[in-house]
Amino acid sequence: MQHSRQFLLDSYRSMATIRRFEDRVHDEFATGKIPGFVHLYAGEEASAVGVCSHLDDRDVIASTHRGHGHCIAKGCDVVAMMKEIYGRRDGACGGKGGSMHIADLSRGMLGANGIVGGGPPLICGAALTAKYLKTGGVAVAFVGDGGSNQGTTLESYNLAKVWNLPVIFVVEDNGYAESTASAWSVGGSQLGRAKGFGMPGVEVDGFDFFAVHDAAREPIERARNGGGPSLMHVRLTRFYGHFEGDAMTYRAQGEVTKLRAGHDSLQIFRGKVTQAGVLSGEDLDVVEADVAKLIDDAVSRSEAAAMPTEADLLTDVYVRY
Amino acid sequence: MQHSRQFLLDSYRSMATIRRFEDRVHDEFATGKIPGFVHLYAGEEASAVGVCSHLDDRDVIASTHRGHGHCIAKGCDVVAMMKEIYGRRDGACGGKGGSMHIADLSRGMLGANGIVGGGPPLICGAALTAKYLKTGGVAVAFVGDGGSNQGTTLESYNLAKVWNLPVIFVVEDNGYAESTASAWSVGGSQLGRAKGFGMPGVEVDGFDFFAVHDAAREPIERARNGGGPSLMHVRLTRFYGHFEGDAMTYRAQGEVTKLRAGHDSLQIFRGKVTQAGVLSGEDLDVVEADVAKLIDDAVSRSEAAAMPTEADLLTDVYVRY
Amino acid sequence: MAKKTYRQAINEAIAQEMRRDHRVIVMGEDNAGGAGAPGESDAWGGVLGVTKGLQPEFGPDRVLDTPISESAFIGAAAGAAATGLRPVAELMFVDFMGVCFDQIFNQAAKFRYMFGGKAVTPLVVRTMYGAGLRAASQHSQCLYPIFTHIPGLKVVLPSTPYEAKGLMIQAIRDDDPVIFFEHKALYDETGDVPDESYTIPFGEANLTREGGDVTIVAFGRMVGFANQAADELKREGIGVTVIDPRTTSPLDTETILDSVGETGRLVVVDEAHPRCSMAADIARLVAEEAFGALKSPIRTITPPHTPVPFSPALEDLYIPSAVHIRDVARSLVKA
Amino acid sequence: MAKKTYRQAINEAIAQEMRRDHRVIVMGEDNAGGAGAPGESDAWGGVLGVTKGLQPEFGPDRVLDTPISESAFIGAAAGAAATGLRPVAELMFVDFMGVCFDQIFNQAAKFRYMFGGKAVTPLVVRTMYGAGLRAASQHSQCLYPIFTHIPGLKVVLPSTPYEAKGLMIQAIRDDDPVIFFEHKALYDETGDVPDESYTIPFGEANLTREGGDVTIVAFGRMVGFANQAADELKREGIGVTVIDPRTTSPLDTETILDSVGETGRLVVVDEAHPRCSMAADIARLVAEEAFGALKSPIRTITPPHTPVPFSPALEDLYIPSAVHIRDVARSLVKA
Ligand SMILES: Cc1ncc(C[n+]2csc(CCOP(=O)(O)OP(=O)(O)O)c2C)c(N)n1
Ligand SMILES: Cc1ncc(C[n+]2csc(CCOP(=O)(O)OP(=O)(O)O)c2C)c(N)n1
Ligand SMILES: [Mg+2]
Ligand SMILES: [Mg+2]
Repeated sequence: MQHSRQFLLDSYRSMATIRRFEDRVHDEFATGKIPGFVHLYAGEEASAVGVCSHLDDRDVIASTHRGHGHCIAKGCDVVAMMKEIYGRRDGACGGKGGSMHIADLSRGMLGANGIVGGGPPLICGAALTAKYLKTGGVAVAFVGDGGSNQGTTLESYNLAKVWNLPVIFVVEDNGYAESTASAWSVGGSQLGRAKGFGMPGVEVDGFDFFAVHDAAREPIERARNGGGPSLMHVRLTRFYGHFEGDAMTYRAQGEVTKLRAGHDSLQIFRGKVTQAGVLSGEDLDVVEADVAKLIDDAVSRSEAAAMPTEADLLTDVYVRY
Repeated sequence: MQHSRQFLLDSYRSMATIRRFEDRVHDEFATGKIPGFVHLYAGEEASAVGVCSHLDDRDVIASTHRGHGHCIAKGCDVVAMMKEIYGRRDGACGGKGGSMHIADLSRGMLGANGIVGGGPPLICGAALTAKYLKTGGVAVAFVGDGGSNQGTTLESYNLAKVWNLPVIFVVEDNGYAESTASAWSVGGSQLGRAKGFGMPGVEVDGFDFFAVHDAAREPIERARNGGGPSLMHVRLTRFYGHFEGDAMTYRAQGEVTKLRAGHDSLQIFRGKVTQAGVLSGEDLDVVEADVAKLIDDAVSRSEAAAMPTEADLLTDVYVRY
Repeated sequence: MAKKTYRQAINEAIAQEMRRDHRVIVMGEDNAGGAGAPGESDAWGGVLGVTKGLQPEFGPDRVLDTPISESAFIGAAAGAAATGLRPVAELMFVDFMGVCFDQIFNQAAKFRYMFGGKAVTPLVVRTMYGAGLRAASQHSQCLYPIFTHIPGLKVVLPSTPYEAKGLMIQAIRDDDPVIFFEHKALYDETGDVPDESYTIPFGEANLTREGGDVTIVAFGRMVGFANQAADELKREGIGVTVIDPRTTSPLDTETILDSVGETGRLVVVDEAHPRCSMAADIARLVAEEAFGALKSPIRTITPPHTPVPFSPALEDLYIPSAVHIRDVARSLVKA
Repeated sequence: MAKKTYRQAINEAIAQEMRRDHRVIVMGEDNAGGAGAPGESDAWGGVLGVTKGLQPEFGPDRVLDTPISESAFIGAAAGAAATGLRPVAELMFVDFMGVCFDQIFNQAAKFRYMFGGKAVTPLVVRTMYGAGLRAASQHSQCLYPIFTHIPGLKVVLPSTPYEAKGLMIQAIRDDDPVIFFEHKALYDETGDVPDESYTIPFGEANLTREGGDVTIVAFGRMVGFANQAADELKREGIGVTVIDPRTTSPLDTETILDSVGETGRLVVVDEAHPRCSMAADIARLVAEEAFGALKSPIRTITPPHTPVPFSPALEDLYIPSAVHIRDVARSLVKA
């Protein structure tokens, strides 16, 4: 294992933060404290963190409706995120966006997106900016298996290819789009499509941080070096329902239990790093404890935070009108 | 050559009708008699006729902005078409549609379409009707190389595959979308895309009626027999500009002259059938003369036909309102 | 009469029409749910359960799940309608119109006209709209003014379970493309709904309250709020007529003009964005065609010109309220 | 002052801004033309030649041709705008909005709001609109009421070459997403256009004629028709004020209300479909906020509620005419 201790601790922290954040949102949603439509990323951590651990401030990502994990992996402020989900005035978006619209442009996070397939065109634009201004940045669009059937996504593959943009399309295939199986809804294959549009593609085990991280290296380097777009087909799962409230009757009996037991990205990470002897179980426990405090703090500060008021109703529509 | 004389005469008549129709519209447009945006199909005849010569009344096609050829190949009334292009009251669409919207549902012609990529979704619906009502019909979407980059087209590939619809996507690659080369605008390849979406694909010389006709047989039979969608990549050229008025400065010097000399689908047809001794040059001349009369007649009747009047302004919007 | 929810009323209407006419088919994302999945089929019955039970009864040939490809499947519904079927396609949230509007407004809506009156396109597009569920800017819009703007479309906005059933049956039997707007905050509302099949004709407004002092025209969920306002004002001695046009296209202009002719005062309540809205549309109608009857300025009540906010604190301020309607109507009469 | 066409004015505005700010880039189908083709580059300069000459001057990094993938490239323009560039993207005909509207109305328009005021999206979408070229139902629509409906967008409708240049420069410098509507029947119109750079602020109407008897508010190409009507009526002794709002969002309500305050009579001329239109929007404004000043019913002049017909015979009847405007305005004053 050629990774530094610090890199591994950071990566684990990022994954653990996502997991703890999502578990907690799940619990708080159940008590009725969190309003709206909430889609949780728990189970998919290795994808967001595996990819984003290559990225820096020059780089931009666009996310989906299931955006919390991508935000955390790209370095968004967790307290501001939680406040946003609670609809608070000092949330990441002033309470105006909510779970489906968390963004932080200063962190290169171009937004979660309530529209399936909304992100890929935008990320072509972020890539164009990087290319035009020669920042050396790359742009990553996360897309679901369901989103891979949206015309906006497919057009973006072609535009990125034709314009030779530094884009990586990360298709997070968690097996379902809402209740519909990706095995049913995706004609052909993700890699076949990449090839069809003239892009290199790679398939990867999305439960394994190291697999994702390794697989992402080449596409990202290629993009940085002017080699154009690539596609990653990441296979993974979500531990919760499509959104909070989904009874998941379309899944096999015991499917989630089995996946939690054998395909938990945090456990797999833990196993690998401790086995390699680079980090100890205690090292990781310390991270977990830290993260637990962070999330507790985020929730209690969110509950205490003020709601927006009538004075906020008309602002933020235009820069100037 | 295993084709019957009648089949060959019919096919040639259809191709010659398209050519003569388009040449004449070109001339009349130049005199200012024909209004609007007009896109001519001359040069591409073998594609429409090669495919449609497999089709019958159960079958439906959807066309593009360059629709005259598809209409004629599917059996639309030529006089009604010409009158429509002239904006006359008894035109195919009462003068309301014009060149870009000629349709005849009774002939399985679901319309030319002013929207690039407009047809493929519609044709999935026509295919669904055929499948659901078990008519044995198939549905064909003609798409340009430019239209092959439209998300609506790409989504339709997937939908046709997932629903296992009797669709044939015929990508007519004439090398240009307006002034933009397909070699530039199409990332990957048409056949690679077909494969990427899980469809069989075939590439074919679109100057040769027999090549197109032969290549279309299998996809159409497969579709009729419940085997799902296919894609044909037909390589051909247009003899005129993108639309009437296009100076074509983006084309190579002498490009069209060369293509007219060596890649004229009518000449190629003529060569093959006379060489095979199935039809004589005189047989074909008779057809040409017939067609010339038909088109002359269509133009003179169109010029004489009445324009719509104020009484027509508010009709045909709804069945009932 | 049986009490049913708005959701049940819509489901029942579709089921009854499917029994009656085998050309009626249903399609949309997760409209049954569970396609290709290892668990239960009919797992969702639509994201909020409206089409639940249809696939078990009518089978997968008539209740089709789709990939997330709105252009392709809404377009397919249009193409199927033009070739002989009567599809009921779901655009899950109307907010998603932006990825497939072409197939609705340039294709389905214009076939008949562009083809010289020779096409018939009996397409129903069901879609969810409206604020109130803390669903934020991309899942809370109304947007029916956009569809109303388009010649060739019919636009339906049921305000109660009763209207939902009768208008849905009419929509399915109608030979023109119909956009059927279901307010997501109304799905659990209950009301009297006959078990038997019935239709409510398009272009016929419903007077939900009658009174002589002021006319309120309200759409969709706003009808209930207008009724509340009217009931309060009645107790104060102010007579309010509440008009629910039920369809914005066609629009029952006569009923509106007649009522304003009697009351001389008009309030329009529209949950859509204010600019080029139905509020403006009705104001135009009356200012042009019943001007002489008007005793006071027309008043329109809409949300502000902003996207729909997420935070409950803001969303509650954003949506027009019964209190605000009451106050505006009262102020007109008392002026 | 130099005479220039509307087309030249727009071209010059873009070129001057590109010289001034290297972040300004241009993209669209065939905006240069000839990409990958064996013949001339800059072969088209846009389908009607508006961007001709830009690529030779600014190079292919700043003037990008695109595949026919409006969602992808309009979305890319939005994404580029949000990350530091100032793109001018062309949606060739506004009729094509249906394949890419999501990227405009749910993405670009809402970034700033959804992200709590932290995004800046200086995007210009240029688009052609309007009837008169016998381009039929899918290439002749106006549709600006749809964009005006959407909070977060600004909507610009230049009526002359002079406005076209000044409004385009403003649009490019503006920090919000702007939809810039170019009437295809105006491209060859000429007018005085200064060579130097200038801006026309948004939300400031222009009074093209002044008179005390009746106010005509007109948009885009209709402004010229309204001017003709006003000139004829002037000869008859009827004083007409013609207001060209120049932008529908923001809208200069004050100028309209002030003028109606003086004349007491309003005619609105809108080439868009009549329902939920700008005609309705202005009628709403005045019926609500200047009711007391009105001496007669508001009159709106629009095409009928039908798609745009192809046949010249029908299209000429379809488009509002100067004669009709004159007659309606006169009838109001003479009533
Ligand atoms: C254009 C559009 N269509 C439909 C939806 C409704 N919707 C939200 S999430 C979702 C499923 C997405 O599936 P996938 O892309 O696989 O992402 P996952 O939820 O599995 O992460 C659907 C259909 C939407 N938000 N936008
Ligand atoms: C959605 C949409 N975008 C753009 C256009 C403008 N347009 C009309 S035809 C055309 C080129 C089409 O090229 P292709 O598909 O190759 O067909 P061809 O003209 O070569 O037959 C374009 C860009 C349109 N009509 N619709
Ligand atoms: Mg998924
Ligand atoms: Mg082409």
